[in-house]
Amino acid sequence: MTDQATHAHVNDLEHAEHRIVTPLQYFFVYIAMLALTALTCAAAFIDLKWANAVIAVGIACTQAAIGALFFMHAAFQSRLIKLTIGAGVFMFLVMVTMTMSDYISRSWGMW
Amino acid sequence: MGLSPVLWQFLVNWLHNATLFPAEASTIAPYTDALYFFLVLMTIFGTTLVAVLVVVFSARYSRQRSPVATQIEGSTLLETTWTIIPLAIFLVVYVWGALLYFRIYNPPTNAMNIYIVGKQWMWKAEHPGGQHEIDALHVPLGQPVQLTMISQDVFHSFSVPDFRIKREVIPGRYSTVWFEATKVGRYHLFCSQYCGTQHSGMVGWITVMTPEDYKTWLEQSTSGQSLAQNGERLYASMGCNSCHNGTAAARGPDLAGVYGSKLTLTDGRQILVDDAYLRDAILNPSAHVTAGYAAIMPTYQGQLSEDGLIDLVEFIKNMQSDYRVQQTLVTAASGESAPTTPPQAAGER
Amino acid sequence: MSTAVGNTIVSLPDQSTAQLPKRHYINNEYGLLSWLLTEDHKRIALLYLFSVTFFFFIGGAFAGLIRLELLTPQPDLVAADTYNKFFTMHGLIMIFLFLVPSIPGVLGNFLIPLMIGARDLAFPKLNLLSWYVYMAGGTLTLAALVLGGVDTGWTFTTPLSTHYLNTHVITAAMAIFITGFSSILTGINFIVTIHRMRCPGMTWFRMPLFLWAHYAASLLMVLGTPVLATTLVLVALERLFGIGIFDPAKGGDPLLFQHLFWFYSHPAVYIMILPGMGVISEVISTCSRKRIFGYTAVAFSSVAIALFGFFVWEHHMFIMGVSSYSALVFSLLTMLVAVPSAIKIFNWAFTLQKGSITFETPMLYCFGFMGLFTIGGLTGVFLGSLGMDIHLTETYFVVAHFHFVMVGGGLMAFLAGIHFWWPKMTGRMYPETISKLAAVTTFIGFNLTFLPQFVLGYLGLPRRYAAYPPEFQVLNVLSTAGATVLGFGYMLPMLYLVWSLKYGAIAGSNPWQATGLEWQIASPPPTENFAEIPIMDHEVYDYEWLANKTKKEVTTVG
Amino acid sequence: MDSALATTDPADLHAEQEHGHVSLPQHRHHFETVEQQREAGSFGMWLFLLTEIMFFGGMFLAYLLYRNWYYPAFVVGSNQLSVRIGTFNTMVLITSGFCMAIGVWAAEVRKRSLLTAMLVTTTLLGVLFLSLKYDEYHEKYELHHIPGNNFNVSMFTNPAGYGIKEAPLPPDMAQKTQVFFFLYFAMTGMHALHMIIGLGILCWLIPRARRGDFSSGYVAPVENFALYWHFIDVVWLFLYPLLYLINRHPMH
Repeated sequence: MTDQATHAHVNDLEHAEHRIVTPLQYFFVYIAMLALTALTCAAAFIDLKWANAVIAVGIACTQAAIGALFFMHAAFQSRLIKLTIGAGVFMFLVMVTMTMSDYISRSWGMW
Repeated sequence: MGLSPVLWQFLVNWLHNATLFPAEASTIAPYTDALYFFLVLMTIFGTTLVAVLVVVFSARYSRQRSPVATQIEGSTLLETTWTIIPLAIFLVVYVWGALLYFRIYNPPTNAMNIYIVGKQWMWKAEHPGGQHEIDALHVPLGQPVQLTMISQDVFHSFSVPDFRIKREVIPGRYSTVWFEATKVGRYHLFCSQYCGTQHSGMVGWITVMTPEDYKTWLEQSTSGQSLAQNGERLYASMGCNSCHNGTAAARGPDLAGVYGSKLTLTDGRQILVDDAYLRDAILNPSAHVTAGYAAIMPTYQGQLSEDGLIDLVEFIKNMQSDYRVQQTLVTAASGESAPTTPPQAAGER
Repeated sequence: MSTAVGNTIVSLPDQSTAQLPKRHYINNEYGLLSWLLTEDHKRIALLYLFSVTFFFFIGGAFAGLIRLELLTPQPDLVAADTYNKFFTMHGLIMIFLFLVPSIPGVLGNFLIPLMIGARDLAFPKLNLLSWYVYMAGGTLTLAALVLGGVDTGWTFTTPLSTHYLNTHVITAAMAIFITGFSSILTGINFIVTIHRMRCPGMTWFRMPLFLWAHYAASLLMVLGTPVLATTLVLVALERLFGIGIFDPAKGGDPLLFQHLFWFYSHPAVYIMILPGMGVISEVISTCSRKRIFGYTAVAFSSVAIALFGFFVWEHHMFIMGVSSYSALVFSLLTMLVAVPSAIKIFNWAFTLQKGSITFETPMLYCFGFMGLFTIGGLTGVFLGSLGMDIHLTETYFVVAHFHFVMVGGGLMAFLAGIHFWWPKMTGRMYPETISKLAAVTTFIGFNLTFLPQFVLGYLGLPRRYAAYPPEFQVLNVLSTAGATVLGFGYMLPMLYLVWSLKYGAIAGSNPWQATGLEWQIASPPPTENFAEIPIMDHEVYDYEWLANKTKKEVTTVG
Repeated sequence: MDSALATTDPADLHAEQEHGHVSLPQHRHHFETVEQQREAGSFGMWLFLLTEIMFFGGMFLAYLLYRNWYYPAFVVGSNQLSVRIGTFNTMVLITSGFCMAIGVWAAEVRKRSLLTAMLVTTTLLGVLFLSLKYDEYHEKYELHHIPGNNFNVSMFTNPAGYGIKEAPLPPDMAQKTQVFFFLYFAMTGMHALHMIIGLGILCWLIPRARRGDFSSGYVAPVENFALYWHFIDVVWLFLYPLLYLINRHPMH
């Protein structure tokens, strides 16, 4: 293990180099998050039919991605951690889509 | 050493009841059994194969006979074989099972309909002619019977092993199942979904009769009021006729002949009107507003029992004209009680 | 030090001179607190061993009562509601307090650090916490039992559980909720350990298959269990405040509960069986002196089971009014998940080929596992097949299938593992003859108990019936008779394993002449496990490496 | 749990190289290197967040289903929530997340007082969020909008009577607002519970930070707690549009 750790930067899959984000970068991220919040709030007051929900969720996803990537340092983490996050999102989507596949197709009736 | 009488009786009992398969009493049963035999053969074959491999290898390569093991990495060919072959067999089972599923759950168009209400802990069957049965169901031989089922409280499950049918009886939603009995006799009816304390008491009998006997039975057991007639009285007493009366000024859509038609709703959806739709439209009207009408209908959630809903559905189902609805309006206006329908109307259906 | 290799696989040291190591993890510290506050994974494993055994016998007692009641068609031993409580408690205890934590909690905890050459799991305190959480959940379950029991069935079906029962549903739901966290913590710990704590040279494909199996099972614990937690919280809230999220009368959908519940509870059966499969791989390899046939396939089939295990939950709901289209999809996926299990069985069978097989107790349990799990797996195909499922679901067929997989598979594997690693855990051998007898008794008793239930199921007897029509009695009597034999089969190990703690033969470090790293250190192992972190310089299951090593040892000693 | 995730900074890695048992008190014996310990800690934390995704996931699934079924009720229910408080609270949470991130930075560059200040700000913002949340809950309680036996739908069937410019809901649909409010309380309640736990951990971190425990290269507890705190923020970022902003244009 000793030699694995000293060569941490070689094995990219499991390990990542530690990187410190500067406060200025955090500040930009912070401003972006606030701006997106304002945007999603404003968008809700305009009638865009079905697009309202898409925009709201889209912005929320963007915010979540920004938060995860920078505040949570996911952008600088090893691939293993990125895979972990991916697995969580993937399983959530599996649960939603496969359950909804039942609900959506129920009204199709028999053949 | 004499066998004790208890053991002896037990043996006799065993020999008398040594059945491995339930009776085949419906048109579906042979199909189910065919798949079952196939699957049993598959299981026996698979288990035997594994057992033979284990036994033969154990005997041949035991420490005594084979003191030193030969290391083998694996074999792509062999491994592919035992991936592909089980997969192929399972896919055959899948297709076969899917076909059987649709055979069991797709009722033929000429099926007669009987309503089933499940509640803790009894089955109530309601025939269109108004015959009610508790924990029993009489059906004619050789006639497809469709059951429209609903539960008043928790999940139940309508299971008739001899017919190889089973379907969950769900609260809040109609579910259906059908069968065509092929043998006269009495068959077990079980509730197979755990439903509370007396779950194991929620059993009954299905009696299959020849069509003649069935006719006699129907005549003897009638209560005089068909479901549709009960529904008609409800229709008047709940005030349905004040809006759904088929007149030009009516606030609700005309219900005559609506059953089985395609409706367009206010949100543009096209909906086929069936039992489930009618029930839902009475309880949750705002989600089922016909195009061109306002969402003013109140909900009848909590005011109608499942039996009452069945009566109403059955009435609307059989409503070919608005003549009788307008009749009830006239009587209602005259302040009299709702008319008793003359007996010949029972033959409407 | 060791007797000649080749004569028997059990190469015990000379008993007249053999001694247990002076210092090992059991006698390193004394006192109750040294156990209750331990962070040593081996001690925590023993804590788990005591507690799962305790709960196993409680759950088993309920099984006995159930079988006793079913001896006669009438509900004459107990009333129907008591019977309902019996099978509910049997299910809850056996599934959540025995099957889920048994192999991971006992064998996984004990062996994972030893097998990958680490000093401990990644988070020792978390590991201890998970045992405490487990005990808290277990205590609450017992509280629900003592307060008057609960009769929802282990599935908590709504709206029955939320609106129609007046037993201790919330207590039981919270007990399971808490137990779930124990499982989550164990899962996190295992995954991190396997990723981060492997010793130098221990690449993924040099890991024993036991680790692959535990890795896959841990993924399921981490991803599935939280959904069960949400579901139970919703059930408790609905029951507490009378809200209708699962109640159709108030606009909720009871099928949503089924979806959420089975999203966890189907993968849960793989949480129970996958670690068992890991045990089988180790034992079969060792007892036939041969590397596992197609190591990669067996390793990846574990992961495949874990992955596909998440895509099939709806097959528990085929007759519940789900859409027929989604039923088609889920049925197809169910067929696919059966394949990796088939691959494993054949790979194990072919591991025996050209091996040098001995028939110690763990191996007998493995043979039992292979036979019973094959039947259990193939009868699962019956239930995954849409049309067949209609007739068979909710009957004793399901009961039999489930027990073949979980008891015939999971429990057999657990016993195989306990016997196999008993010398490592305690430093002493179990008595061989009587344990073989126990293995055979268990196998016979099991088949006698559950084979009749397949027939009962096809005849249509629904499960969870306190009373049944008299024509089903014969098969039920057979089943009860079998359960009696089975009960004896389970009592025996309990007795002779305790006996062996004092009187068993001293095992020496590697009685099986197995290749795993855990066998290369003293038994019982020292608290630190390894004086120096080992270096894995050979393939896993490399018996030639072991033979060379042993030869060298003999020469240096001599 | 956090102490179990304790790790040490790579700065001290070289001192550790010749396999010493422990030079820093935080280095636990079973880890070969501190780097290994740190990575294990953060990976464990991420796995824990993975379970949290699935935990909230179940409720999001329920939300999605019922929103599709009872859209009008969800719109009306959503309009009952104060978009002002909601938006403000979102900003509060984002700010607290920002402070937390700065706090981690401060720990890494060993600025003790900045770290303490940031942790305190984060705590205060968290408390502010919760008190506003309490205010919202209290309002719902007074209006009988808490699901259960006392739930009152009259505001939705007869909005004019309450001075609300909104089309009245048919009574059957009005009942379904209960489903919305149940999900609202369940989801925000679970979120608030996580925040309360987070505040508890903060109260444990602050004195340690003041003592300088995290200002000598040992940042793991702060770092892992920050992950947890950010995750709670992210959950809220979804709750906010989904619960507060379903349809804010009454011309619908």
